[in-house]
Amino acid sequence: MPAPLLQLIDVKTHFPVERGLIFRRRIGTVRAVDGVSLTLNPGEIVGLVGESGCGKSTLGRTILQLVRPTEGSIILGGRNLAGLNGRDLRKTRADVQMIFQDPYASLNPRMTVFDVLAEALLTHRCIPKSELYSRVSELMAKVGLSPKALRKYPHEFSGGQRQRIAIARALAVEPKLIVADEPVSALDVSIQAQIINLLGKLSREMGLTLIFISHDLSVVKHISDRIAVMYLGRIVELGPATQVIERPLHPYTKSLVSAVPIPDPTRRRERIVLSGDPPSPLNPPGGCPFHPRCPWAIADCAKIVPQLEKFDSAQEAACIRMKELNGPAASS
Amino acid sequence: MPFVSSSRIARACRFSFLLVLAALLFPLTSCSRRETRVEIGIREQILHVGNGTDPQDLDPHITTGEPEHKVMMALFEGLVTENPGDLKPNPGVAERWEISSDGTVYTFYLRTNSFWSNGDRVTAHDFVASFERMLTPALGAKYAAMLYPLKNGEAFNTGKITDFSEVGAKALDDFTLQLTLHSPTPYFLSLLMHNSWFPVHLPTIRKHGSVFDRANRWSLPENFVGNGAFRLAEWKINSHVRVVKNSNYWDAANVKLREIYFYPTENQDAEERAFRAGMLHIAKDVPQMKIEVYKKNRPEVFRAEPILSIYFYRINVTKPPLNDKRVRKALALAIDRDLIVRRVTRGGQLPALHFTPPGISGYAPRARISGGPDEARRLLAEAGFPEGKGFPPINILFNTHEGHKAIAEAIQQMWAKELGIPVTLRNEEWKVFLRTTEKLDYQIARAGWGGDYPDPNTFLELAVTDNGNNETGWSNAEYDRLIAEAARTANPEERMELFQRAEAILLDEVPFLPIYFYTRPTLVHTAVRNFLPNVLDLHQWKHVYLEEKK
Amino acid sequence: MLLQVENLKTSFHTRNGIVRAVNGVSFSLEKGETLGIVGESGSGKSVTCYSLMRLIPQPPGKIEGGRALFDGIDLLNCSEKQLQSIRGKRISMIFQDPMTSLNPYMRIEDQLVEPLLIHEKLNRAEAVNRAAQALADVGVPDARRRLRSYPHEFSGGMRQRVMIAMALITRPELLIADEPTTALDVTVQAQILELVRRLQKEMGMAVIWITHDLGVVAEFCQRVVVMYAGRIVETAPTAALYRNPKHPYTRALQRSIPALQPKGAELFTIRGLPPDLSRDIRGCPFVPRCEFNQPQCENPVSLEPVGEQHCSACVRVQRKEIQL
Amino acid sequence: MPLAAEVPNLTPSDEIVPDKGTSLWLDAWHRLARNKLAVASAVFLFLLAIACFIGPMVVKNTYYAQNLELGPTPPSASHWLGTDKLGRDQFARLLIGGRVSLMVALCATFVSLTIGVFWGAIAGFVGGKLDGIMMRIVDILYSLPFTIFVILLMVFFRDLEAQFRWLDRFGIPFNLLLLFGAIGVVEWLTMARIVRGQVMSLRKQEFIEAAQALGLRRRRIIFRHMIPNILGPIIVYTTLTIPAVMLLEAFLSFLGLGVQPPMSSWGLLIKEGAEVMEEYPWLLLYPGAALAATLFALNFLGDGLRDALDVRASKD
Amino acid sequence: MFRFIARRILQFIPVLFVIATVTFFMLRLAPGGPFDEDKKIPEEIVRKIEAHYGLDKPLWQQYLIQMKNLLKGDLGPSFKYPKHTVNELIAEAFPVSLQLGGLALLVAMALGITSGLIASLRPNTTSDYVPMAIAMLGICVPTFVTGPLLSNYFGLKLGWFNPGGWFFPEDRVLPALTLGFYYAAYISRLTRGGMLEILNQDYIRTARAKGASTSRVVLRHALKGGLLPVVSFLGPAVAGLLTGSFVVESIFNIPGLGRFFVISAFNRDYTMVLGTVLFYATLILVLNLIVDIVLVWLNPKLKFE
Repeated sequence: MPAPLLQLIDVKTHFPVERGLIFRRRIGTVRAVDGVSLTLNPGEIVGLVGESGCGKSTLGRTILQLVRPTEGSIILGGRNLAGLNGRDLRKTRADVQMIFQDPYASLNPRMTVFDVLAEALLTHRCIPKSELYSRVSELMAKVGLSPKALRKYPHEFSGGQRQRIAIARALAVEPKLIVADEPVSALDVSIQAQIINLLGKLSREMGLTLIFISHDLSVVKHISDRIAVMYLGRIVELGPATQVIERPLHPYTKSLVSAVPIPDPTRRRERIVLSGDPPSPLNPPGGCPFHPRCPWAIADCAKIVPQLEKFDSAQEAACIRMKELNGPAASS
Repeated sequence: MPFVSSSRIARACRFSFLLVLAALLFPLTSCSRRETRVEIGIREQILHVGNGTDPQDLDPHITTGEPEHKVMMALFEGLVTENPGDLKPNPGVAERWEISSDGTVYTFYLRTNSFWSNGDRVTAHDFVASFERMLTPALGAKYAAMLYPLKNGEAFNTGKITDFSEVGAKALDDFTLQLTLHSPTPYFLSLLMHNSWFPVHLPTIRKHGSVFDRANRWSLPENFVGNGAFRLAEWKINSHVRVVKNSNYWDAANVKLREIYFYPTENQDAEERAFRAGMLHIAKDVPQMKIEVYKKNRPEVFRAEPILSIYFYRINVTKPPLNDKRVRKALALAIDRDLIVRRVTRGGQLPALHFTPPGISGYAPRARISGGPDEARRLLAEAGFPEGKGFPPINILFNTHEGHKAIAEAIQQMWAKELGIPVTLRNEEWKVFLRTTEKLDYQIARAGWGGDYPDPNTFLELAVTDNGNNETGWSNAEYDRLIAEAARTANPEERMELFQRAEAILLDEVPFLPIYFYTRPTLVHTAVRNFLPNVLDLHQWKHVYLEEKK
Repeated sequence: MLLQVENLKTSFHTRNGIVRAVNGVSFSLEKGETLGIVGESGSGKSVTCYSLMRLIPQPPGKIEGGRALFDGIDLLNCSEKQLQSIRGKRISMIFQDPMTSLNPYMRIEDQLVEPLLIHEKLNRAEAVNRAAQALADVGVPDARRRLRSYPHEFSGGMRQRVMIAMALITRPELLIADEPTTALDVTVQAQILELVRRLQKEMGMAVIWITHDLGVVAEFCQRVVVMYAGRIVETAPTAALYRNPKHPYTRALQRSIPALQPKGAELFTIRGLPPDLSRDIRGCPFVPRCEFNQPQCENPVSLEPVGEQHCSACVRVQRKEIQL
Repeated sequence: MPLAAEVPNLTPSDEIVPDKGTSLWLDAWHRLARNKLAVASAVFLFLLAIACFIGPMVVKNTYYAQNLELGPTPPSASHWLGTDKLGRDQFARLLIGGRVSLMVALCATFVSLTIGVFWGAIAGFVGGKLDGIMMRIVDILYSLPFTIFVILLMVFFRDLEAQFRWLDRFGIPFNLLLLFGAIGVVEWLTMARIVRGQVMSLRKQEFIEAAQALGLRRRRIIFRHMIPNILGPIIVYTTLTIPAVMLLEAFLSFLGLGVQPPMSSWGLLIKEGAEVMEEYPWLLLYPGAALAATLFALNFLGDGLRDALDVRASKD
Repeated sequence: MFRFIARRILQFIPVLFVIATVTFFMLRLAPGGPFDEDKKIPEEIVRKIEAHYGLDKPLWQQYLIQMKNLLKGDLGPSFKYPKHTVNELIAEAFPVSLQLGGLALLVAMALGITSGLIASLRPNTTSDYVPMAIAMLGICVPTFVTGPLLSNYFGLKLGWFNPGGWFFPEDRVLPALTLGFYYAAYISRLTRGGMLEILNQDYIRTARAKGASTSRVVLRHALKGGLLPVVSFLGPAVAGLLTGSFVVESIFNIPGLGRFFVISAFNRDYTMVLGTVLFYATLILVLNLIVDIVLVWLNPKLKFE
């Protein structure tokens, strides 16, 4: 087992809701991320899935320190990012980069591709003038863009190409870890495939470690080594990608998987249709956060906060009825 | 691009747009061609007067301005009043008076039928008490100095004595008032017409607070008591003052006007428009550029009467090159005053070649600024600046005003052309300007002076060394002596001769550079009667009435 | 036949030329049928449906030609007034983004009752009752109270339910759904699909379901129209299309979906970019990206039957030169 | 501009680089050059500026030479735009007045751009308590009595005037500098508010987050990423305020701060013209037309500039 | 909402305090006192008057006294109008300014919104260009030009209105038009911009898909959102309508507060200036607060934070 690249230990990101006449009092807390522990090995791709509002994006931004965590440690390469102050933080920023969902919003519309990439290249390193151009071209080539397009503006590119630029920008600082927040959700099917291929290739060739946030289970399954399923700020299931999708342990994962339409009219799957929306993270229900919507919920679910438990060597879930529902038989 | 096909809405909007316009213009359907205020006024004997700035107060002991004075002339009556036209003293509250042979004791016999607007009789005691109030230091009356000719008036006002009985104002009985003067003051009767000599009704004042409190509210319409031909009915700040005929006035039978409205008209253009629209019978001022139009098209309403005021430049004589009287004289000679009054001010003003304005009976200055540009150039060369060479730039300071600016610009060009000297201009906001001139922090500064009473003294005493209004640094012992002697002289001819000599010195030294004598361009509706021109532009409203020409 | 669209052409007149967004589209729809229109962004699937309702912003958009007979009325050429009486009454629409498609400044109630007030001339109280009922029907709990809410107080899924309630409140004969689940979570998408299926069954209306998600089509639609570059390239019953696509584009699309591919394997990608629609495209628009292209593909093509109820616009398929 | 200068190495040695100088500004320049209306406006403004700065030295009538006997006359062959009430040539006065007004416009723009944009951007970007304090300062400055402030400014700096006499040689009296100062004090306030609002809405954009994730300094994020993206509203606001500023100058000159006669400015000419609009309408008409034409040109240029800087608009 | 308003009002206090302090000292620093006149008054008398108003005390004492009085809501006596207090003068003049400003606001909104709507419905056509060109003119033509123009034309030439004064209801029309026109120009531009943006929103399409007629779409669906920029502009605009009316008040001879303010500044009427400044500052703060409340009310997405 190599040393882990990233270790999240009980990370919590809470947003205070304040009110007050002069002195503001906290009247509530949005528990966007509420105690996530996760370990990433170098070169690994971990998929993060969940419904919107489950805190997966906040977790990604917390890892990047775009949002500072309320509690817990984010240890990257032996250094706890959560404790750094402004100057040190800026230096370590290069270690983690992010790819955003909306390729139309994540590039400054008034900077050419060259400017975008040159800025990224120059932020943390000194590159001689003479090399800059070739380095930028190199980056462009790496993500499959023609260096001829260097002087173009983002709006002159298609969504897929923009996402490539964003990837190139993330790669420019040679990060140890990339957080990709729904990088393909806004793209068309055919383009989506290109980006997925590109990320897979980069990960293989460069040994890139990737956190892949998505709500699309099939995409996550396709690209990830492991999958973490989040619900209301917590990881409720974690395991190897294929296993989690094909044999989900947690009732939430089960319903999630069953909800995905299969692009084949001949195959039908029994569907667990969940009622209602996820509860607000402002007032999460006690006990298991999923119990109000869970078809298998029992009285205890409302009382006991389940922790992640190993089911077998690789897969774990946070459900008190995990064993009961899945049983050893189900694990074959 | 909008998702809406727009023609219908556009039409609807256009419609509503028209609707709004129509709604806004609606009132006019009801009000076109109705009787104007002026027409109603003529029918009802209600006079509408544009009165310059808004009156600050209607307490005769507090105010100093002309607009206030004009309103108070309707509300109060002094011992003597102006004869319309020549301003000779006419009986007022005093039916007649006697002057002692040395000219220092005046005995006034008050009419017994003069009443306050509340019905109280006006007595000599009222006058004495009013003078006491005026002179009491605690009141802080700005024009208390107007009463300094009274014996011990100044001493009492400055706190040197505290017993008012030592002051030369005594009520011999209810209707006999004796005023003793510090020295013969030939223009004393004229002084009495000023509002600082007006009587006030002390019981009323006491009712509303301390007699010596500036903020005493007795002069508000609901409290007001006066003894004039009119009484105060309404005083809306910045809007109007309305006075109505006072039935308790002794001469009420001869007062024809029923009401007078005084409007503040700081904006001359607005005033002129109001006059044109039939909202004013009398517009106090005419915008410069409208004067010619009126002269040409409506001469019957336009008046430009000379008034006792002079427009001049003060010259700071303390610093070179203006400490040289040849330079000052050269500057004075190089101005084409005729051109200025004809083409710049355009209001029929008179070029000022001396300092005391014409129109004071018994005094016509002999001395003149004489000579032309050639003489000016000669003097300048003599002073060491042939053709203006080496002359440092001098600055004309004026207070912010279009008219002052135009004159300064014209003079700047004249000096540059005739004398070849560089002149810069600078304007300052009024209060800043006052401080700057006071500190002698200028070279040449615009000034104006209006006489308080028709006598040369009100002009010539300005240049006396310690006079607060000298403000030029100029000091001439002989001049000071002449003015002082004139004050002690009772014989009018002798006195005038002293003034002639003083004025000759003034014009030779030129600390004041006269430019023109003011006129008061006024618009007066043809129906206004007995509104006679005079040099102080003061009008006894009791004589005025309205009657349409047949 | 409920709706018959013939040779619909819509273009946008922009500064950079005329963009032919929809270029000769024809299809038809039976009563109660569910038709899926699939295509990537820019394929003209949404513009087609907006054209039917004449909701294209004009200018710059312009319906250049074609007919769309709905129950005997030509939607493209009838008067604005006639169209207004159909819109929201007989044909309703729901839109992709429930966040922006509801008026954020109006209460749900006011928006829900609007079709009733416009079309059925109900009084307010009755309309509100109907609205509450409709809201309950689409599974919004506590409907009466929530009527007083504003859109932003709802979650995305709930908002889409409101949209559906609003669209169906007049019991239309045709519902046009423009990617109504794209912006939603899978769990919510599943709920919405179930909901529409149920309501469709109850009301017997026809549905045109526009989507780019082949999964949704597979689950939901009876027949599919595949669009590319403003044209229909293939149309077939759902099962046939999935089992046996008859156009290289459909095939490529299918192969690029991760769900249908083995994990980790390189996904199939379509080379190149969609064509620039402001240029005149004479032949098959897919030619530059097609792996089977041949010079003959540059000639004009039309949608021809290639099987039972199965049409394709690929010349080579029509000539049976290739098997996909 | 710091925005472009902060990117070094824009001229790599490699000759394959297409179009080597391309930057946002150069690009905008090219796009602007294609906008006929904007170019025409720019040419107009340029010619106007040239005319105002060189014209007074060239035309045969001077702005100060009077002909009192002549007085106000309508346009004629010898006086193209007529004469004013002192018989001065209106055309020459319009030119010299334009010099002052254009300088005032330039100054106001400069001040509101530098202080206003900086202030608003910082307040909006940093947010929180600092934002509160900075915006309260703006509130306070809004409410202070401007007239008194101007009087103070004028009085306090009067003594310094002697030391700045040399400026007169360049046609910039010291008084004018004070005027710029006074205008500056008010001009940046609204701009700061607008910029703050824009920055706050921009702050949540993903590309700003991306810039943060790259570890860029705040200063760079503000100047390189935010400000270029809010140029549109800034430009539009600026073009709209310029006429207001020119008229404000007239008020200040009236108070004694600003140009001293016989110099003039468009604001003053309009003000004087308005007083005689019935008798001598040309004295109002021409300065008014000059101001209006300038405003229209500025507006077209502003719109053009906004479009040119909006890189996206070019392809629609 | 109550808390929001309460907190905002508490925030007024330091702002007003700073404004009062700065104004106080600025006034004292400005040359020229309230009792300076061109005919010099003896020094002793000036001192007496100053003593009456407490101006003889050391500056810091004057400041403390003034602040104490301000806390009590007493703005002090006017120096120019010795028989009136500043409170009375404001109470008398403000209703006039309020009426003028309110009517001008109506004019501005009516003209501005309708013309903006017309322009926005057919962008880049004549019905867009014409109102926008007029609006641009409206922005660059100062009130000291429009005022006399209207007064001359409607007042004198046509005789429809009095050219000035504030006595009859119809006297309000011309000043309100003069003052409103400038703001109408701004509102027109803002309306156009706002409407153009809203008319492109998805929910307008939704409304049309429901079969709503064009007028219904514009009036019920688009107007509320399209006018948001106008509403945010109204805060400063209303303040401007009430404070910036000096010129109009002077042209039409209206006894409003704007005239008081400017004249008192020139007169160095310390208490009056300070009083009006504070009054206006409060007004601006309150108006901004009201605008914020209206914005929240109009835009349900916003909350009182």
